Formats: sequence, structure tokens, C-alpha cells
Amino acid sequence: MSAHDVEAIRRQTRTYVMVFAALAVLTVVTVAASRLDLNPGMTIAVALLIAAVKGSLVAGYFMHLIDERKAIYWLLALTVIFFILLMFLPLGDAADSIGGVPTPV
Amino acid sequence: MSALVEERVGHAHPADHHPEPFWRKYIFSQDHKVIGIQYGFTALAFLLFGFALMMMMRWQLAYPGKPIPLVGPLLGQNNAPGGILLPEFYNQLGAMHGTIMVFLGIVPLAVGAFGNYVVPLQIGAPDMAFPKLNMASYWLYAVGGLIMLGSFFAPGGAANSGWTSYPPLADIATQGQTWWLAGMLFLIFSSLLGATNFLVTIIQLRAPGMTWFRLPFFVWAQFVTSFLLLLAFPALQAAAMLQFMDRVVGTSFFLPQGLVISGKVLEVAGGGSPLLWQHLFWFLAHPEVYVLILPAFGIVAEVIANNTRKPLYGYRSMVYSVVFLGFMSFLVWAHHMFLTGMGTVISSFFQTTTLIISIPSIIILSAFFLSLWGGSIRFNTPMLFALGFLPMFGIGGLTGLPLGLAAADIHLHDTYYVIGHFHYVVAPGTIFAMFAGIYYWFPKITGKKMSELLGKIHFWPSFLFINGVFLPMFWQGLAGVSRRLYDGGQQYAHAQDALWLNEVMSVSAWCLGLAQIPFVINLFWSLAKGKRVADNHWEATTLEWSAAPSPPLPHRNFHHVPTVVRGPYEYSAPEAPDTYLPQNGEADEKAA
Amino acid sequence: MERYLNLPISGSAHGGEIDFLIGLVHWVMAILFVVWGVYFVLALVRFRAGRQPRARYAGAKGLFSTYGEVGVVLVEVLLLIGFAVPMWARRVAALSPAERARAVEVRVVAEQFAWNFHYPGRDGRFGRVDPKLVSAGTNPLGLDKNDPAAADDVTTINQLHLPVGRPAFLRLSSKDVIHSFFLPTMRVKQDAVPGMEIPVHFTPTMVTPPEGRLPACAPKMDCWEIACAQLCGLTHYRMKGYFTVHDEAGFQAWLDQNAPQPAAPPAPAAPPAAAPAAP
Amino acid sequence: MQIPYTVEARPDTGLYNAKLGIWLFLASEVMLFGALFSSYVLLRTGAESWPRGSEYLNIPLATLNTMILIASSVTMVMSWASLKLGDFRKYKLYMGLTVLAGFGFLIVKYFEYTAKFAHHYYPSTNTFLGIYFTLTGLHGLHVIGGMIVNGYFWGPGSKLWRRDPERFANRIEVAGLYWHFVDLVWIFLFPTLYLL
Ligand code: HEA
Ligand code: HEA
Ligand code: CUA
Ligand SMILES: [Cu+2]
Repeated sequence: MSAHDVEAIRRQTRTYVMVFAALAVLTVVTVAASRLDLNPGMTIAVALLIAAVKGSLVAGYFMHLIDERKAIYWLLALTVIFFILLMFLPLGDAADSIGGVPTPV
Repeated sequence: MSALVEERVGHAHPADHHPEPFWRKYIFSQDHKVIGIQYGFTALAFLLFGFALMMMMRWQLAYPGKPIPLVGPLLGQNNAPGGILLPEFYNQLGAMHGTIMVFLGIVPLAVGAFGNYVVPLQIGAPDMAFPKLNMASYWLYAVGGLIMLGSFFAPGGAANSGWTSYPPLADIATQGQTWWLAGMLFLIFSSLLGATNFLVTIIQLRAPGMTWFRLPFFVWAQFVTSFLLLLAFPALQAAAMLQFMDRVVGTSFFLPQGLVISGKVLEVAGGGSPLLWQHLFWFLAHPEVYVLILPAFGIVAEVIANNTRKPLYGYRSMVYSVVFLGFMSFLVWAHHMFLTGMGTVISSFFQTTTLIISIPSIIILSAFFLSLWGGSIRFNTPMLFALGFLPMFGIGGLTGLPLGLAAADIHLHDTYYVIGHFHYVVAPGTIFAMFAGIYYWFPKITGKKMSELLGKIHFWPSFLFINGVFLPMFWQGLAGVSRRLYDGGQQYAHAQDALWLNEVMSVSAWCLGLAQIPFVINLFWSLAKGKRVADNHWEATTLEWSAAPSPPLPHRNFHHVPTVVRGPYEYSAPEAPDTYLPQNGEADEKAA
Repeated sequence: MERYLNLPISGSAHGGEIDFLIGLVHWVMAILFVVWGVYFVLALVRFRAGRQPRARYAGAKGLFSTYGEVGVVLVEVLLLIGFAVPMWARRVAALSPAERARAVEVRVVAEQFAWNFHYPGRDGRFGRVDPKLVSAGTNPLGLDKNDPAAADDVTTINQLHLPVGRPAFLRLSSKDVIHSFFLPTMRVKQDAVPGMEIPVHFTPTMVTPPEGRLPACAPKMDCWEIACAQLCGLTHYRMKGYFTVHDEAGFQAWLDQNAPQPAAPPAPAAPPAAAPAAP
Repeated sequence: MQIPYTVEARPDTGLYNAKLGIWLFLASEVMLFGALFSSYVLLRTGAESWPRGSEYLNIPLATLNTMILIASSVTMVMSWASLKLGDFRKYKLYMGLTVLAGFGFLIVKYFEYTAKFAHHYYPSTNTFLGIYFTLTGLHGLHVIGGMIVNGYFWGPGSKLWRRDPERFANRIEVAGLYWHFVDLVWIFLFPTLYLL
């Protein structure tokens, strides 16, 4: 392994520590945010936003996704598309359904 | 290039030198070829078993309430007192026929057996990328299969809520359903490992020169199939876990409030949604039906190209079609759910996607038909089955169209029309393609040839009787005869005119069974005594024939890594002396 | 085409268009099948190895398949936009208030293995129901007999009666598992999903002929029926009901005949019009 | 003949087999958890009322667990980096910490579960608890699976380091990808179940 690589890895380890700090802070922030009495929509938006940021940090740095091969990006893009379909089409169906809750009286 | 070849040959697998013990070689083998054969025999056995279940059902449908001859008394008092099937047993047979045929028969045969055996050979790889995982896939499949079989002995018998296992029915069903779920989890895990393995193999282990557009169509089909398995199966995995929780731990993911079962309020918390299951199930099960058909397309493509002695028509557009088909198959699932209260917006979406997905199928089928034009067609047994596939898949596919239009589906949903539709694609469709594959690759696997005479005795009656089984179903379905009826519709006035067909179909089904005897004889007889044939018996272009001996070398397949210089179907090229130009260049070098 | 497709008689306002659509698709299918089928046979004969010893490398040329495929796409678009989508929209659209006022409203509650029907009676209001009040033999719907609105409610088992020419508005639900409510003669089929209530509407245009009515129809297996199309358990195969379309006067007479006797409200009598148990 | 690209990357894809393999497997895991999240959303939007996580669950404990898992992710990636730097002893240390953190997580989870049971909160109590137990249970199984793999590479599996360091580092990278994914799932589970 060349000296160059070694230096790069050392630099990376410093990044990891910084990411760790960021994740820890965001964890505290998200717990704190949940205590603010925001309206439900806001609460969900904030919580998911923070989770998304944390998730991206883990995926990007720990899993090296910010610097990965094209094949992996394609694969993940495909997965995300299907994930979104699976997430929203059933909801759409429920919203569009002509059926309702039984209202006997 | 030759340096690379040298180097790889240099790293010869240790197994090449030490003879492996029996259990390593044949039981816990890590050689893709042995695993493929294991898959093949297990899957054929399950197919036969699934067919046997169906033959009993067909007796009940043709002669409701009459004791089954011969096997009836063996079924036990709980299932068939006096040899007469009980409705509960009929329902078990139906659910298990569907499950076994789909998950334990066709998928393992099409993907596990053919994929495993042929894909590494066709891309010029020494084995699958992860041989140990490959072995694990097979054994997980075997365990899942045993659990499914064992479920017949559970209290209350096997699962009896259809292969679709719709809750709440499945949630409150007898214990066999829990076994079913457990078995499915094993099968799913097996498929996920298998799919991962195939994808890595195809992406990483292609031989030098084997570019994406030089891949045989069979490999493309397996590639797309693996993606479907990989990304669709988890939805059923999740659903099976949730149903498992419902049944074992008492959650109510699929149970709404206020259920009253046989006059008693069901003591659960409620709050669940029965339709959630259907979404998750069909998110898998629609892609799954393409898992059943794509490998069949692949086999048919190989056999047709080889036996017309000319290139496939529109290879590239076929490849684009199969990729598009795979993608779209994730977008149509709710066409199985039109009658669950679906509104206009969502139903329009799913009707549109359903019709869109028929287009690539039509393109592929048309390409097969047009490939015949200008050919020099050899009517050997594999080719007969491949040719038989074409119109049969055509009928199955065409009858999917009215089902895809929600308004027409109002009348046809859950009738025998649906049963007819999908059996045409899976039975005379996929099963015929599987037979084509067996006859085609048998010389590769064994170095021997199957009897052509017995093959023809197998094909013609099969072709006749399988239509006798499934064609009348459309007629019944249009009359409104529902599926999953224990007595085949005796109760219903609107079914009366179509009832006589039940006997026709059943007799055809038994004759279809008899028509398989020549196949079984042929298979085992040829294994023992078949005529030895040359390595490239069919004068084929693809690597498994042109670069590997028959059978290929254990653990390494090829004497040395082939180098690919051209596309997969260079048959009857004008400048070539022979009717075929192998994909690997060595033949050229030799000629030079 | 639809005349040759073995469909049951169609006695509802929308039945004709569904049959028409089924017929139309089958035309498309038949054309594709015949064209490709003829080609297929010709190609096999013409290009058998005996007649064509060496294959032509170039194979089929021309744009035959492209035109064919474009044609199929156009036909499919037409089927969708022209017929299937609007038909479905009409099936699931809510009834207009005027029609709703004219309509006969019935609650349909499926259970293993019977169809319960609940008519609101003269007051036009459904009585309260409660799962806790369900008792298998006497009160399958769990109707609260103390609710004044319930007093005149008509309930039946496996017997659906409707007047001709008026929209029927069915509210479909299930007590236990998923069933599917199928009226072959009306071209109506709709899943009954527990936890949901799904509206179905259609207008019968044909009075059930005498030979299709109970009891005359039973021995000859000639009845208009309600079928269950979704596997729902052991006796799914005979979860059958009877369906009769009357003229308006006949329908009113039937309702009156089956209205509860006002004398004895607290004693929950057996449902008035229990069907003869399936044979 | 050996299977190519088990260690070195294939030039055109830039990947070695196991790395592509683990990503494919993770893609299927995304769909698995995606399907469960989808179920959660559908059940929640269809419910008349839905409790806030804090009504049933212990947020401080879960926050602690979040921290533990995040920390274990860091130690995991550090163990890989140590191998890349050729420092096997550091690797052992970091990997050991990762496995210990896994234990810590499970112990905390154990206390959480038993506290629920003590209050007679079971999966069958309501849909919220049902999905809570299902999701955290499945996640817990993933943690256990990861610990077994990591434990193996900490112990007997680490012998490979001397024979084929490159290959061993690859294995740790692959195990790490899985472990980070388990962490990532938790990062979404934590707010959805506990905070919303
Ligand atoms: C391999 C399996 C397979 C395949 C390939 C298909 C293909 C298709 N399927 Fe099928 N389907 C099933 C297996 C399959 N299906 C199963 C198992 C079920 C039932 C599950 C259950 O409920 O238990 C089902 C149910 C099913 C339904 C639900 C019905 C219902 O429950 O009410 C629908 C609805 O849209 C549908 C549609 C289609 C369509 C539009 C296609 C299209 O992809 C077809 C496209 C193909 C063509 C259009 C053919 C083209 C033909 C030519 C070009 C000419 C041919 C020429 C000659 C014949 C000479 N299918
Ligand atoms: C891949 C899927 C597949 C296949 C191949 C088949 C094949 C067959 N199926 Fe089935 N079927 C289903 C999937 C399949 N089926 C499903 C999903 C259902 C719905 C279940 C439900 O309602 O939930 C169903 C339902 C179903 C019904 C409706 C039952 C009902 O609604 O009550 C009927 C009725 O006739 C039927 C018949 C048949 C027949 C006669 C065959 C024949 O074509 C079988 C032909 C088989 C062979 C010819 C195999 C022969 C095997 C060998 C030759 C192997 C030799 C072995 C060795 C050498 C070891 N099937
Ligand atoms: Cu009710 Cu089938
Ligand atoms: Cu489908």
C-alpha cells in the first residue's frame, strides 16, 4: 500500500469521527424537536428530515456511497424507484377506494 | 489475453487434484452443475407431486362425491372418508397445488436448475460467483419444500386458503397455514440468495469479450428474472412475517375491528387491513409470474435459434423488451385487485400499465415467430416443445388482455377464465419450455442423447391433452363458473351447461399424466443407456456447447477460459463454411 | 362475438356494455391469433429443413412486425380510453342524488357461508347494528331491536329481491372473511371486504322470468343466483343465494309480506324470509 | 480454475464480487424494510387513532441505544480503516468494540421489552405495539446476525489476515456495509416508532 493511500485513509478516519459527532448531535436534536409541540405534520416532517440527513451521512461516509461505482448507483436508483412505488401506490389505492368504513346507522 | 488465460488455469482448483468424497461431490456440492441437477430433480419431483394433487382434485371436479379409485382409500379418514374428498381437503389440495407448482416446481426448475447449470457455462465462467451460497440456496429450498410437505401432517392439514393466502381467512385458518408461512420464508430466503448469486455471476464473471450484447438471450432472461426475485420477494417476506405475527403472536395487522366468526366476536385488537396483504402479496406475485415465463422465453430463444439455423430476429429489441418487461412487472400488481373497491384513478393506472406490459410480450413473441422466416427448421424434440410453446403462450397472453380491462374483469374475475389464462402461460407455456430445455441440454449434462422417438411420443399426446385440459376452462369461465369450487359448480344454475366439460378436462388431465410416462422412461433410460454424442451435439454457437466438453469439467467447466469474439446466434452466416460460427474464437484459430 | 361467448343472459342496464367490451377484446384476440396462427403454420411448412436446406442469414425483412405492433398499440389505446376506463368510471361513480332518491338501498352483509340482506323498511332508515348483538341463528346482522328505526327493517338470508327499472344501491360488507358478491345475470361482481363497506349500484332491466324464481326454478336448476366468487372457507362452493327481480308492484308486495309483524318487537323472531337451505 | 474477481476488482465494473453481492442483498433488505414501513404507513393512516410512541415507549433508553449503534458503526469503519493501514491490533480492538456495542444494544433492548411485558403491553395489544415489536424484533435479528459475522471475523475468521490480507480487508468492508445498513435502518426506526 502506497504512502499516498495511507494518507488518504488517515484523512478518512478523521472524517469518520466528525460524522460520528454530527450523528450524535442530530440524535439529540431530533429528540429535542419531538418535545416541541409542533403540529403533527411538522413533527413528522422534521423527524423524517433529520433521519434522512443522518441516513445520508451513514450511507455516504461509512458505506462510502459518495464515492462508489456506477453499477451500485444504478442498483440503488432502481431499488429506490420500487421502494417509492411500494410505499405510495397502496396509499393511493386506499385514498382512491370507493369503499369506506362501515357506517351501519 | 493469453497471459490471463494462463494465469487462471494456473490457479487450478484443488478439487481438480483430490477426488472429492461422495457427500462433497453429490450432496453438499458447491459445483453449480451438480447443484443445478439437484435443483432439477427436486423440482421435477415436486412438479409430479403437484400434478398428483391436481389429478385427485380433477376426480372430485368430474365426479363430485364419488370415491377416488385406487388412491382414495390411502388418503386417510380425516381427508377422504371412504375415498371421497372432503371440502377441507380439496381446499388444501388447491392451495398446495398452486404453491408447489409455482414456488417448488417451476421457479426452482427454471431458475435453480437451468439458470444454475447453463448461465455460468454460457458466459464462460468456471462456476457461480459464490459457490457456498449456491449450495445454501439449494438446501434452504429443500428445507422449505420439506416444511411444505410436512404441513400435510399438521393438525387440520396443510394450508387451505389458496396459494394467495388472503387474510382474514388465512389468519384464522388451521395450523397448516403457519407451516406454509414458515416454508415460504425459507423459500424466499433461498431465492434471495440465489438471485444475488446470479446477478453477481452475470455482471462479474463474463468471459473476456462477452459484452452485454453478446450474451445469449437466455442469460438476459435469467438476469432480469433475478432482479425480479431480488426486489419483489422481500414484499412477500414482509407480508409473511406480518401474517406469522397475526397467527402466532395475536397481532391484527390484517384483521379489522369487529370481526364476527361463526357468530362469535373475534377477540383481537383489530385495526388491521385485509387489503394490505393483497398489496404486498401481489407486489411479489405479479413479478413472480414473469419469473415463471422469462426463463421459458430464454430457453425457447436458444432452441429456436439453434434449430432454425439462423440468427434470432431482432435480438436487440428482444433484449430491450425483456428489460422493459421486467421493470413494468413491478407496476401492474393491482390488476389482481380490481374488485376490492378500487376507484377510477388507481384502476386506470393499473389498467394502463397492464396493457403497456403486454407490448413487450408481443414484441418478444413476434420476434420468435419472425425468427422462423427464412430458417431451415429441424423438427427435433426440443424444437417441437419450443414451437408448441409459441401458440400456447400466445393463447395465455391474449386471454390476459380482457382480464386487464377492469370492466371486463368484473365478469371474469375469479372464474375459470383466469385459471385458463394462467395455465396456458404456465403449463403448455412454461412447462413445455422446460421440456424443451431438458431435451436440449440433456446431451450437455450427460454426454448422451435422449431418444427422439420417445420424445415425439411424449410431445404429441401432451400437446393434445394439455389443450383438452385448459381450453374448456375459458368456456366455463365465460359462463361465470367460479374457481376453487369443491364440486366444480354443481350447485350453481349458471354452471349447469358447462358442467359436462369437467369430465372432459379431467380425462384429458389423466391422459396428460399418462403422456408423461414416455418422458420419465426416456429420462432414466437415456441416463443409463443413451447414445453417446459429440460435445457440440446440436452444432450450436453458444459457449456451453462450443467451448466446454459434455459434460463440462467439474468445478471449472472449460479447459481454458474462452474468449468471445462475436454475438450469440451467428448461424448460417454467408461467409462461413459451416452453418454455425461459435462465439469463442478458438474455432477460428483452428480453421486459420 | 359476445353471442358466441357463452355468457349468461344479461339483465342489467350496464350488462350490455360489459358484454360488448368482452366481445370486442375477443375480436382483437381472435384476429391476432388467426393472423399469427396462419403465418406460423405457413412458416413451418415453407421453411422445414427438407425444403430449405440452408437457412437465410438475413431472415425476415420489412416492417411487417413494426406495423403490426403499432397497430396493436393503437387498438389497446382505443380499448382503454374508448371503453374500459369510462366504463369503469361509470361503475364506481357515486349515484347522483336524484338516482339515489329513486334507488332501493340494501345492506349486504356476507358471512361464512351466507348472504344477509338488510332493507331499511318503510321509514327508509336502517336500524342500528352492533357486532356484539350478533347471534348466529336469530340475529345474524346484530340488529338492535330496541332502535325505533329497526322496527320495520326487513332482513333476509340468501334472498335478494329488487324492483325492475330502479337503481339498486347495495352497501356491501362482510362479518368475517373476504367474500365476493357475484350476480352473473347482472354482470355485477364485487368483493365484500371486512372492515370496509363498498357501494355497488346497477339497474335491473329485466324481470326474473317465472321459471327463474323460487320455488319453480329449484328442481330444474334454473334460478337466478347470487354466487360467492372468492374462496372463503369450507363451504365456499355452496355459498349461494337467490336473486329475484320483480316489477314494482311485485316488489312492494314482497316487502310488505316480509315486513316484521309489529305485535311482538322484543322477541326476536326468526328472520322472516329465510331461504330454503341449499340442497 | 479459480473464480475471478474474488479479491481484485473487475476492471469494467470496478467491483469485486462480494461487494456487488452485499449491495444487491442490501437492496433486497431495503425492499423488506420498505414493505414494512409501507405497512406501517398504511395501517397508521387507516387507523382512527394512533398513539405517540412516548405513550408506550422509553425514549431515553432508545436514545441511548441510538448512540450505541452509531458508535458501533464508527468502530466498525475504523476497524476496516485499521486493516487498510496494516494495523491488525487496532483492528482487533475496534472490531471487539463493535461486537460489544452490539451486545450493549441487545441488553438495552432486553430491558425495554421486559418493561413492556411487565406493563402487559404485548404485540397483540394494539396495532402500534404490534408493528413496534415486529420492526424492532426484525431489526434485533439483524443485529444478532451482524454480531455473529463480526464475532467470527474478530475471532477465528481473522486468521485469513495472515494468509491474504487484501481479501480479509474486503471481507471486513463487506461485513461493515451490512452493519452500517443495520444502523441506518435503526436511524429511521427510532423516530418513526418512538418520536412520532
Ligand atoms: C407466467 C405467468 C403469467 C404471464 C406471462 C401472464 C401474463 C399476463 N397476465 Fe396473467 N396471471 C397469471 C400468470 C401470468 N400472466 C397468474 C398465475 C394469474 C392468477 C393468479 C391467481 O389469481 O391465482 C394471472 C392473473 C391475471 C390477471 C388477474 C385476473 C383476475 O384475477 O381477475 C390479469 C389482469 O389483468 C392478468 C393479466 C395478464 C396480462 C395482460 C399478461 C400479459 O403479459 C400477456 C401479454 C401477451 C400477449 C398479449 C400475447 C401476444 C400474442 C400474440 C402476439 C399473438 C399470438 C399468436 C398466436 C397464438 C398464433 N393476469
Ligand atoms: C406453475 C404453476 C402451475 C402449473 C404448472 C399448473 C399445472 C396444472 N394445473 Fe394448476 N394451478 C396453479 C398453478 C399451476 N398449475 C395455481 C397457482 C392455481 C391456483 C391455486 C389456488 O386456487 O390457490 C392452480 C389451480 C388449478 C386448478 C383450479 C382449481 C380450483 O380452482 O379449484 C386446476 C383445475 O383443473 C388446475 C389444473 C392444473 C393441471 C391439470 C395442470 C397440469 O398442466 C400439470 C401438468 C404437469 C405436468 C405435466 C408435470 C409432469 C411432471 C413430470 C413429467 C415430472 C417427472 C418427474 C420426474 C422425472 C422425477 N390448477
Ligand atoms: Cu363466501 Cu366464498
Ligand atoms: Cu398479474
